[in-house]
Amino acid sequence: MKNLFKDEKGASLLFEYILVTLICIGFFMTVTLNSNEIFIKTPNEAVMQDEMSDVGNMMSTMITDMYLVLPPNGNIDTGYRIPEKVGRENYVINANIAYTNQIIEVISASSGKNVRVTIGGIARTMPINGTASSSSTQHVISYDSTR
Amino acid sequence: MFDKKGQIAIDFLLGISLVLIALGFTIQFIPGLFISGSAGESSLDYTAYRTAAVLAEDTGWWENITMNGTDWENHPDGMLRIGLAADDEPRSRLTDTPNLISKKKTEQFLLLNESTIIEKLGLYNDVEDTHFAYGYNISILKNDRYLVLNNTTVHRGLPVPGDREMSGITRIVLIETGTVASFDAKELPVDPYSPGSENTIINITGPLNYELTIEIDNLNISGVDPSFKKLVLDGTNLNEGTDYTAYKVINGTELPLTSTGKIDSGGTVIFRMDPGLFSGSHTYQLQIDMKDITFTNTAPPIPEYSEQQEILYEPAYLEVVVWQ
Amino acid sequence: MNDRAQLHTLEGLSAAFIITLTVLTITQSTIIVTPQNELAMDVQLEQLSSDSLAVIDMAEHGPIRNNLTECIAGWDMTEAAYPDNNLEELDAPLSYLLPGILYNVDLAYFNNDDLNVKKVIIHGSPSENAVVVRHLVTLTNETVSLAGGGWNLADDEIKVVEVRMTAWKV
Amino acid sequence: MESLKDDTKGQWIALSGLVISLILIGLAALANQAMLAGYHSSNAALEFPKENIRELNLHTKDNARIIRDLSLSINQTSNETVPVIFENLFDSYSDQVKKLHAVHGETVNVSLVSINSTNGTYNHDIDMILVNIRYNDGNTYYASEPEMIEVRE
Repeated sequence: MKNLFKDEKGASLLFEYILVTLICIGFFMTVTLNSNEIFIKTPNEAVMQDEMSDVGNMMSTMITDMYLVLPPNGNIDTGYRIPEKVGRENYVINANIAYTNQIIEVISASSGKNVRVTIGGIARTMPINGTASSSSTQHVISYDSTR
Repeated sequence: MFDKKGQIAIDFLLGISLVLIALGFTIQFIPGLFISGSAGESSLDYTAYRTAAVLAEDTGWWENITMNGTDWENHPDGMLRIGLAADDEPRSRLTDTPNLISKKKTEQFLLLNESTIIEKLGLYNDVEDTHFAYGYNISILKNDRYLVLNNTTVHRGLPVPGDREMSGITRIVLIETGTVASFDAKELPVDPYSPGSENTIINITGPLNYELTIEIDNLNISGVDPSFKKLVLDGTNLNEGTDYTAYKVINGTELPLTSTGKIDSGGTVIFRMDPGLFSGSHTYQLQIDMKDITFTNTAPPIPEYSEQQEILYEPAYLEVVVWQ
Repeated sequence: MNDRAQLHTLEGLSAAFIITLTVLTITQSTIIVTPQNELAMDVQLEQLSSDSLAVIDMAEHGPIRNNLTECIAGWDMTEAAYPDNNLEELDAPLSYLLPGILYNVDLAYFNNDDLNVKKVIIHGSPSENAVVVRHLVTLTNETVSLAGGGWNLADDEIKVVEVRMTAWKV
Repeated sequence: MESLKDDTKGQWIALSGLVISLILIGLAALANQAMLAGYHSSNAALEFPKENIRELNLHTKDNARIIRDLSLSINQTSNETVPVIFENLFDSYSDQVKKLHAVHGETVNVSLVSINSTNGTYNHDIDMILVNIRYNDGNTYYASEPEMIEVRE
């Protein structure tokens, strides 16, 4: 070991460069290999979770509000807009399981990620069904007492 | 070790590696950094709003195989939805009086078990069919204190933690707190037991277990210092502050009235009586002594509280707070 | 000992330290800066305002003496000029129900085909995030004369008045 | 440590660390500003005109009761029948409500369907009114047809 520290040539300019280059290559390799994961997937995941829960909550809140003023005889139609994409993916809002589970589900078609939002018992007295896909941004919730 | 040249590369490498490691960490952090702050929060906002809306504006619903209705407080077993709004027509689904909270429904709500409340109000987060319950605190506050109904405080859930992200919403509601009876002073009799035209009397039949409010308007003022002296129940003087509180109405607002305070002409006086005074099942006689205010009618009949009584609704704040 | 050899290490260490510290500071501050987002506060304000009118509309006894119809019926038909309010009967319960919230109240009604909007309660000029809530009341000559107002309605006339409240947080 | 003081060269590693931190702070400030400005992907839920619809509905009910009382009292001095007076007053109500809502860009139509009396003497008394209530604010369409209103207390 003594020799290593004593020897000036051991850390010659060439060796210095090799070491630096190696470390830099190592770093950039890790970054390149994981770049998809780090720069695209993780942010996308976070954004999707956030926006899907937003969309689901919007639906659930709108249905709750609507329920509270439903006419005994008559109908309500209300238009709403949903974002075209959450993160980078298309999605579907599914209210068909609302009756049994009291839940509205927002599912991303490509990654299968889903976020569920509760609707607090309303579906038992007002049957809720239907799906809405993000391929169109304009949708309508419609209620008709005669149906 | 005394060489001054050899180490420069290792030194530099160590420095740059440290920076790179820190940078790597930072990049990994960035996406979560800006979004995590609001991710769960907006969901909590919506949940709090929905819960408060359903509680304050909906009547709730129950059903079994043959029947259904909004009077779930009488049928807690078949209860499908919790709602506290009062409803006089249990067959129709909606109420004409949102924000008017029923006392019976509130009492029943306080008896429900924890899992029923979480399940029926949807106070949970559903991740792959597993339910993670939110922490919640639902309470009704009046004058910054929990409202007390039949000796129970209206409060469900855990105390609000100070170190967590949470979301709350407050609704103004009217809640049934007791009964009120309004009397026209011109129809009140002079007290036959301690004669004097400044004293009057009201019969109150027990047992009563809710707060009583007696309102007397149209007072006939006969002197310069019209005021209220004391209340006497079956011969015993009542204590102001503990047994009752007195108010007078000025310009549509209630102001506290002490036994020396002046009453305005044409004014209304209000007495709030402690329910504990009327626990026995017999008729109590409440004697009201005034000064410079005269009564003209003669007894009998002595007016009876329960014949005049109506439900008293008072404003209160319904507070719903939820957290993860 | 050679001192110079640590120079770059120290530099790197301080750089790493600065970066980590910044990240930590930011994570802490995002939560502090946005305790409850704007949207939720708007919703809360709007809800409280419309609740307060609904509650006053239903009130009969207790701390709120007059219901909304009686309050409006008792108006003497003169507009308020800041800082004087012209509808104390309505101002009292509103300030009781909405502590920490300021509001202006306007009445809107039609005289034949002319829209009248009159200010009755003024508490200042609304801030940027003010919300507006509306409530309708119907007046007849009977309710007006009971409340002692100046509406001057015919016996067979009804007047629909929109109570418009602009509320904002101080 | 002498040499540390002596060395006045760039110290670029520390400098780069500082620059990165500054960029981060800038980013955070931007993100916060966006949040404060109330940016939200979807707040349509809270634009549903719940209070307006409810208010229209409840007020129409209240109003039907007021009109009933008023038309019964007018009937004492007038030679018109109660239903005729009721209808006139209701038309006046409907007109005023329509105008008041038009100011806010909402189309409201409240129309009387029928006046009913269980004991058949509806020339003098009324106990059930049927009305159609329609509300449209361009995004939400509400119709209650008919809304049954019990007017007898």
